[in-house]
Amino acid sequence: MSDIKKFMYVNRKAPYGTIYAWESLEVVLIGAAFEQDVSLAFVDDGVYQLCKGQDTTGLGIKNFSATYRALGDYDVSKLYVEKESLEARGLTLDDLMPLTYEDADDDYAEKDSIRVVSSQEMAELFEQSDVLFNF
Amino acid sequence: MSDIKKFMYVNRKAPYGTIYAWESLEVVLIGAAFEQDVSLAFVDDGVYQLCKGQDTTGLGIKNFSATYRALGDYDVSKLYVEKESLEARGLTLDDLMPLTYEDADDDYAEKDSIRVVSSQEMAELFEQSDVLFNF
Amino acid sequence: MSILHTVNKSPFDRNSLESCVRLAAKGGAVLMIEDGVYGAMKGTTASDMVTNAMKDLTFYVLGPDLKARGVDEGKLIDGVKVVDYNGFVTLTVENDKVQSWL
Amino acid sequence: MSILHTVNKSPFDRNSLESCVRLAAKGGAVLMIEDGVYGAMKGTTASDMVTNAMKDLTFYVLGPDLKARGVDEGKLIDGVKVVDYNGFVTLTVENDKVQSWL
Amino acid sequence: MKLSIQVNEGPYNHEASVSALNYTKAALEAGHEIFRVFFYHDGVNNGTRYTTPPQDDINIANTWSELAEKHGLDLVVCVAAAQRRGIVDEGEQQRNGKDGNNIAAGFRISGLGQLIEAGIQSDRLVVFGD
Amino acid sequence: MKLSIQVNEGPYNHEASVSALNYTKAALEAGHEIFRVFFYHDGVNNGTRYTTPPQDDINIANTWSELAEKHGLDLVVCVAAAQRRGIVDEGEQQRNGKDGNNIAAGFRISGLGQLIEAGIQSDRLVVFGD
Repeated sequence: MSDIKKFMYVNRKAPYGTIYAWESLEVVLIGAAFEQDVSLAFVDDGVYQLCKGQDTTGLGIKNFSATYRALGDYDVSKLYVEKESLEARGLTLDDLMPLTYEDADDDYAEKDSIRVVSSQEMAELFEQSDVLFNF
Repeated sequence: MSDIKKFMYVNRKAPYGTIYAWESLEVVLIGAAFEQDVSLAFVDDGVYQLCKGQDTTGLGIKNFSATYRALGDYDVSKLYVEKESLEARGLTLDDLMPLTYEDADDDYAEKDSIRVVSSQEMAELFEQSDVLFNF
Repeated sequence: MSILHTVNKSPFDRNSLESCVRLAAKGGAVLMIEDGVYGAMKGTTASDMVTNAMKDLTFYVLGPDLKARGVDEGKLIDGVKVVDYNGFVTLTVENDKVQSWL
Repeated sequence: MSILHTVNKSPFDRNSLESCVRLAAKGGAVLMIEDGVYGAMKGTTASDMVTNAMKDLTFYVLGPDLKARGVDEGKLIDGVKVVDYNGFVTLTVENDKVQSWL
Repeated sequence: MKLSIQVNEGPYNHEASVSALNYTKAALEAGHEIFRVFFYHDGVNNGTRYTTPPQDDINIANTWSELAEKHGLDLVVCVAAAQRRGIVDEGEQQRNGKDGNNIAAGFRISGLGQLIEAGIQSDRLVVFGD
Repeated sequence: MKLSIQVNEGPYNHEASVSALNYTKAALEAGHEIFRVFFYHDGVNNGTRYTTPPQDDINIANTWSELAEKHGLDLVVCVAAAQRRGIVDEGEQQRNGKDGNNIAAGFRISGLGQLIEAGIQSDRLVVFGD
C-alpha cells in the first residue's frame, strides 16, 4: 500500500434537518491537512447539500453552505454527484452552487469541482477507494 | 369537553434499533394512572413491536416485550394494528404476541386487546382522538 | 374535527409523508417542515403523491425551512401554501389537534 | 477489491437498503444489522429487491439482531446467510473495506 | 389558547429543538400560553449547561434558559430519559451518588406524569422530533 | 488486523453504540487490534459518567470504560462535537469556564485529526450510526 490513501467521504443526508452534513464537512476540512487523495460523494438526499441560495436567517442557525466553496482552496476538488439522485429530486446541475478549484497541474486554470456521474460510475468510485467515511 | 380525554399513542418505529418504542411504552404505563381513555396505534414499523419470540440475550440489552403483556392489567386494552402495515411486512396476527385483558363490564371475561383495522379505520380513530402522542 | 399533520422528513429518505397521506382523514392539513419541505417540490418522484392527495388534504410548507435549503418558491407544487412560524401557530389553533409524523 | 456493506435501517422506513443495492458493485457483501434485519424477511414488499440483487451481491444478516426482534430464521429469504458478531468481524476482514449505509 | 410542546431530540444533531424554539417564540408572540415544554428521549440533552457551541451558531441551551426566564416557561426534563443520558440536577446528584450536576438554568427534572398532565391540561400538544 | 471503529449516536437512543460494543468485543476476541474508537456526532454522549441507567439494562458508558481498561482501548471523543453537546473533561472545563466536567473513565477528548489518523493507520474503519 502506498503512503497516500484514497479517502471517500460519502454524503447521503440533507443539510440542516440533521447535523451530519455539516459535521462531515468539518472532517473534510481537518482531513485536508493530512495530504491524502480526497473525494466526496453526494448521493440520495446528500445532493441537497450543494443547492444554491441557502439562507438560514429565518431559522436563526448557522449557514454553512459557503464552506463548500472554500473546498477548492483546501485542494479538495473532486466532488462526485450521482445523476440518478439529482433526477429523482427534479434537480439539475444548474440548481447546485458553482464550485471550482485552480488546477496546479494546468497553470492554475479554474476548473469545475462538481462532476455528475451515474450510479454505476459512483459504485466504481467506491470500489476504487481505500477508506469510506460514512456519517 | 368532558373530564376524560381520548389519548392515542401512535407507534411507528421498530423496537431496539431506536429507543422510541420502549420510552413510548413507559409513557403509556405512567399515563395509565391518570384514568384517561387510552388507545395505542401500531402502524408502519411500529407493528414489529408486537412480534412474538423477542430475545435480546445476544445483544446484552433489556428485552421489554413482556411489558406489552402487562398492559391489560393497567386497563390498557385497545391496541389497534394497521392491516396494511402488517401485510406489507409479510406478517399476520399469528406473528404477534397474544395480548388479552379482562373485561370488567363482561364478568371479567378474557378478551383480545389487539384489533386489526384498515388504514381508513385507523384514520378515523386518529380523528376521534383528543390528543395524539408521537414518538 | 380536523388534524394538523406535520411531516419533517424528506420523502426520498423516509416513509413519513407516504404514511401521512395514507392515514390522514379527508379535510386535514399537512404542514411540511424541516427536511419535509423537499416533499413540496414539483418535478420529483414524490410530487404525484402530493398532487393526488390534494383532493382530500390541504398542503402547507414552512417558509424559513424552504429558504434555509435554497428551495425557490417557484419550484413548489401548485397549490402548496407557504407559511411562516406565525402561520404554523395559526394552523395549530385552527385544527383540533396535531399529529407529528416523526 | 470488494466492499462489505452494512445496512442498519428497515427498508420500509428508509431508503438505505435500496441505495445500497443501487450503488454496490458486483461481488460485494451486504450485512443487515439492527433494524436492517427486517430486509432479510421473505414475503414482504421489499423481498424482491433483495432476491433480484442476489445475482450480484451476497446477503448476510446478524443473528443476535434477528433474535432480538423475534424473526425466525425460517422466515428469511432463501440464500441469506445468518452470522453472529464473530462472523461480522470475519466479513470485515475478508472484504477490503466497509461502507455503512446509515 | 393553552399549548404544550414536546421535544424528542438533542440540540444540534437534529433540527427538532430549533423548530421547537422558533415555534414557542411565535406562539408566545401570538399571545398563547405555553403550559409546558417537555423534553423526552434525547431531547433531555437540551438541558445541559455544559455546552460551548461555536460562536457563529445558535446557543440552544441558553436560548431556552433566556426564554424560560423572560416568559416563566416550565421546561421539564424527563427523569427516566435523563438518567439514561446523563442529565443531572442537584436532587438526582444526591440520589444517584454523582459528583456533580449539569442541568441548565430554567430546566427542572421531573416524571413522565408531567407529559400526561400537559396532554390533559393543554388545548394542543405539538411534538418535535426525529 | 488493525481496526478502527466510529460511533455516531448516543447511548440508548439508537442501537449503534451497543452494536459497536458487541463488534469491538468480538474483534478483540478474534485477536484483532483496535487502533481507536472514535465518538462523533451524538456518539460523544457515550462518554459521560453522569448516566444512571436502569438496573435491568446495560450500562453503556461503564461497559466502554471497563473494556478500555481491560484492553487498553483508545476511546476518543471529538472535541467540536463534544462542545456542542456538553461533554467536558478537565481541560475543556478550564478552557470554556465550566464549573465541572462529566467525562467517563477511559475516554479522552481530542480533535478530528484523530479520526483521519485512524483512517490512515487502520486496515479497516467500521462505522456505527443512524
